[in-house]
Amino acid sequence: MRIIACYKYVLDEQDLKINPENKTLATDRAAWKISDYDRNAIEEAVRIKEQLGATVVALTAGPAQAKASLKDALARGSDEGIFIQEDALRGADPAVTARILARAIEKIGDCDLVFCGEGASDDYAQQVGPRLAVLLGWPVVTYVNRTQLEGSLLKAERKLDNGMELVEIELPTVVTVTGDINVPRIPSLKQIMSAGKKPMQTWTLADLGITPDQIVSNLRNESVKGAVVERKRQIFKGDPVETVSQVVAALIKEGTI
Amino acid sequence: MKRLSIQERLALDKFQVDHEEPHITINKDICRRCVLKPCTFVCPAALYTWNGEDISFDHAGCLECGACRVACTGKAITWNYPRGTFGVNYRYG
Amino acid sequence: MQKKFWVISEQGELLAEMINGVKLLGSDAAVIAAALGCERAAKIAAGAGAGKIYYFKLNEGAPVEAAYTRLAQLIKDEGADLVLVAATRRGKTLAALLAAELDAGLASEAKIEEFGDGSVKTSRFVYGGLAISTDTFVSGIPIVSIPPRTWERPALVETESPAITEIACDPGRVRVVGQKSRESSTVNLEEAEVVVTIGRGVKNREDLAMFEELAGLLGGVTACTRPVAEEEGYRWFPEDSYIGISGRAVKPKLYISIGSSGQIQHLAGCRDAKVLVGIDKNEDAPIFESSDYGIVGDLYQVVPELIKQIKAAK
Amino acid sequence: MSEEKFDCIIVGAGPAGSTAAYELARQGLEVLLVEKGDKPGSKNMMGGRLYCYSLHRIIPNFWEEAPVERRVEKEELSFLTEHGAMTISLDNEVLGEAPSHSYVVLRADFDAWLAGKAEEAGAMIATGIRVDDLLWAGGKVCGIKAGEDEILSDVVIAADGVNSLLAQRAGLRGELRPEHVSVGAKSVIALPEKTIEDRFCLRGNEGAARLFVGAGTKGAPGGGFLYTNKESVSFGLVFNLGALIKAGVSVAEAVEDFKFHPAIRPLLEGGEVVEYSAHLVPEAGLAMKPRLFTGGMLVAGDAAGFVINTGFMVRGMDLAVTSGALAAKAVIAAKEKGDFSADTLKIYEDFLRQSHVYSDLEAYKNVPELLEEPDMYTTLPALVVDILTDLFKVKGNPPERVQKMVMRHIRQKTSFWKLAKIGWKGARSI
Repeated sequence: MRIIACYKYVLDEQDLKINPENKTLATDRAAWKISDYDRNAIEEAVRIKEQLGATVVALTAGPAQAKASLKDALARGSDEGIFIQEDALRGADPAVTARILARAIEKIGDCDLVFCGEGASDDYAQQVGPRLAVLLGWPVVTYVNRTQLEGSLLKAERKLDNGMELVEIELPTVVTVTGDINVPRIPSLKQIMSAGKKPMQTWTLADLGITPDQIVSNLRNESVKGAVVERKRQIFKGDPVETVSQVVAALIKEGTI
Repeated sequence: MKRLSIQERLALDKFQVDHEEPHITINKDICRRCVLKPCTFVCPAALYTWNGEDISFDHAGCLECGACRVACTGKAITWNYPRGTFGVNYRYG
Repeated sequence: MQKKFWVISEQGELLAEMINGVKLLGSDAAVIAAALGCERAAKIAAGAGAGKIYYFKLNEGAPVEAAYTRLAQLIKDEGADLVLVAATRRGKTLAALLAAELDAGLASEAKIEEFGDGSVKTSRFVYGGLAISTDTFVSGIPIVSIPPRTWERPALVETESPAITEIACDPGRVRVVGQKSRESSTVNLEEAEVVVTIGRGVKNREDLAMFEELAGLLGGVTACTRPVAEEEGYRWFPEDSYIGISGRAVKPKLYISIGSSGQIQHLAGCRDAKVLVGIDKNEDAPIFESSDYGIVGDLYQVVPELIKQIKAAK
Repeated sequence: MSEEKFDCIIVGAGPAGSTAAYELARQGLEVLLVEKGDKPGSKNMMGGRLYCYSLHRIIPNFWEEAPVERRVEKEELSFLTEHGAMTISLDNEVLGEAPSHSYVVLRADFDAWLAGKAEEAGAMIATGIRVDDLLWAGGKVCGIKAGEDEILSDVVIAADGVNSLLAQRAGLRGELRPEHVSVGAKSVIALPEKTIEDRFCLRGNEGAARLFVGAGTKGAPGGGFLYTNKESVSFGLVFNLGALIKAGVSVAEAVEDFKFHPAIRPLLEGGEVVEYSAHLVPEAGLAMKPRLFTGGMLVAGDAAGFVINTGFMVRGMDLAVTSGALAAKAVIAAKEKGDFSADTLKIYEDFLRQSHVYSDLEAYKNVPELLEEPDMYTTLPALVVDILTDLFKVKGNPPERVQKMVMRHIRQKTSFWKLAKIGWKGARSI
């Protein structure tokens, strides 16, 4: 069995700042990481491999610096790494990403199960998994909290807004996982060392037969700006009786209470 | 210019806190007998506080300098670096 | 030509909200509602004023999302100037499936900033609520998934006029074999007019009574930040019931944040509150940057005083 | 490479470790460089300055490609009282002449670059790995243990920093003594490039290095520092830990209070703190030097205590680079001999002795004693500041003769004898 774990290499949101003057995003000190839930996706693929035997292919697409992520993905237990290099993918629309990944999965071939994270830590659009499924002609199970594979039957628990849904599905299928499904391993020294010896491939869009007109998005990004809400910012400090009475008076005056 | 509390300064740093395995543990019995309690002022992150009865300590904001370990000549502190990938991550350094 | 707006959900309440909302975008537009797997939802959509209503009848054991192929076909056949899907988890999945099927763009959990001739501009949170991305649809059918409570919810009325067209769905390959409703608070955070949210500054679980008293006085509900719902040593509230980017987004008239420093992840869940009051002991806490009124002080002094004075004011 | 066995495992991807890895990999040895941080440099900090000469010998003109901040062409030393400061300032383009010049660096950037050079040269780097222990065979170190994993090598170089738990485990060193180390705490404070240039009178890539003695440490032995980066300043305090324990000063408070000293505040005004960090500095030089080798193991950099603090300059990275390079040289010599016993590896100490590392440490070996002198931080700053204040102040009274005024201050604050003692210590130590 071959399992594909798709992941996105993203800027660590903890390292981002907003320039106070123009509200633009400052990314100069930001580290890159494999997106949080995508680590869960890799982990789940590797767990299934360890239980049932399989080959796990870690697959990502992105600008040149994303290649550095392959070693991490391999240290996390994947057997092979495939990186599709395309600079135009910086900040790409999930539709484009899905198109490229789908073509790559077809090229890899002979695969039964594709894992994705429920959404990426940067844009959290939650689209790639379902879009991939449509493009592959496969079904999809999203927000999966638990998996159990019995032969070619996948039993999964989905975590939805107001409860769990238990589903069954025959492979092949795309599965998107939540952050609760597992605890991604921290690669050990030997795992890191062995990662360097595992096969890694870099493909271009041409290798996949994708032409530039096929990666044009239906959406045009206008801006990414710091989210700032203007508030009155009347701050009171000192004696609690006094401060509370000022705030209560203000709220009454506004008709809020 | 604003005076920043130590919590505010630590909040500027990036930490990956290891909730499972704290890298520093303390023997509070020794601390109770310790007269000087140097950990309460040598720690640049001010993570050790004496509440009159016990030393309270939180490893979460540790800058991993080792000052407490060297200053604690009473050997109340068991000190290690955090497990790989955990702890402080300097962006500037 | 008359615009065609589609509103899609498995929940009647959300259909009603969106029908209410799209009227603001184009008053003469035709509103087509797709109620997925729930006949009552179809009737509510009719009551809310949809011009055309489809009820997608699901096969036994098929999840709601299975409706997407037939739905895509209908949208193709009838045309659409805008497709809105209520952003529940099912809705978000369905929206992505639909978008892929229609080869269309999708703005997930977005707000519609502008709707003009052939141009739809949306905004949405990215980077965990730190920033807002603004995007414009330049081709294809614009699809947007809309977070609940984006628009006012009208009073719900169930009618069967206009006639509801029933659509049979493909069974799909995913079989639902069981459901487990989550133990969840009986309160509906999204509907509350007053929300009292507590953060890690609250020391003991027993103290919750005090906040419930405060919320009760104001006719509101209590909620919490993520650590209080999920972290070791807390877990005082049902999982996923916290306010924040990955939790619930609320838009009450009054939001009182107590003992929370105001991390962006938290603030992203309450930025639509009309009035925000922050209470924290640290005067430099970011919550005060985002408060209309702030009280710097020990919550164990401030909150009892607040309760006392509100009682007195009544 | 035989299965999982390296010629050399280096623990710690700081300047000592990465230099050693670079040198060994360039010679074709199989090298594993293990770093506990997520990436090299992510756990490292220092005040801010790298003297270039030593790395220049290994990577000529490295500053042309390395991420360096500003080239120091302005040196300032200030004596601070609570309200005042007396500053000696040296502007000299000569300070910027390669290769005896120095750069302010930020370690997260710089260390990552240097480790990258080692990787390019062929070293394998594993990050996010804490080395827990050494492996032994026949009384010799033969590898490392990290979690469950055991990896073998002919030699292990412990370049794991001042706390070097490995040197301790190998029995090469006892516990660090408080008086042998300093604790440093630093804020990186962002300021616009233009503001930094205007405020510190710098042009283009020029940088300033400032040290402060006196009020910053609240009279405790130690000092303050301020280095200019491109778009920030590195600002903080260093305390001798032994003296700090006696003084009872809170480091976390003192370093923030120091921002508001009247001589400092105008330098930082409008800045935004973007990071707060801390580290220990080995300061006792040869007095704290551990045994530097045992069978199958060498110790380099801060782990070996290779830092010089003269009070007017602090050097660590340059010595770390040299010691890392010499450790590599010793490993290569051992490899040629096919013998990694202590007897062979002791050549490392010979190399160090022949190098500037030992002569520098030797030359400044009495400095720590001078720096322990409490009067250095209270009496001396007060004396110079008050004498100069009287010299410049016009009170409208009949002026006191300068000589008399100076005598008065000395008598009030100290004694000739004490002053002579400090002078003697100073003369002897530098």
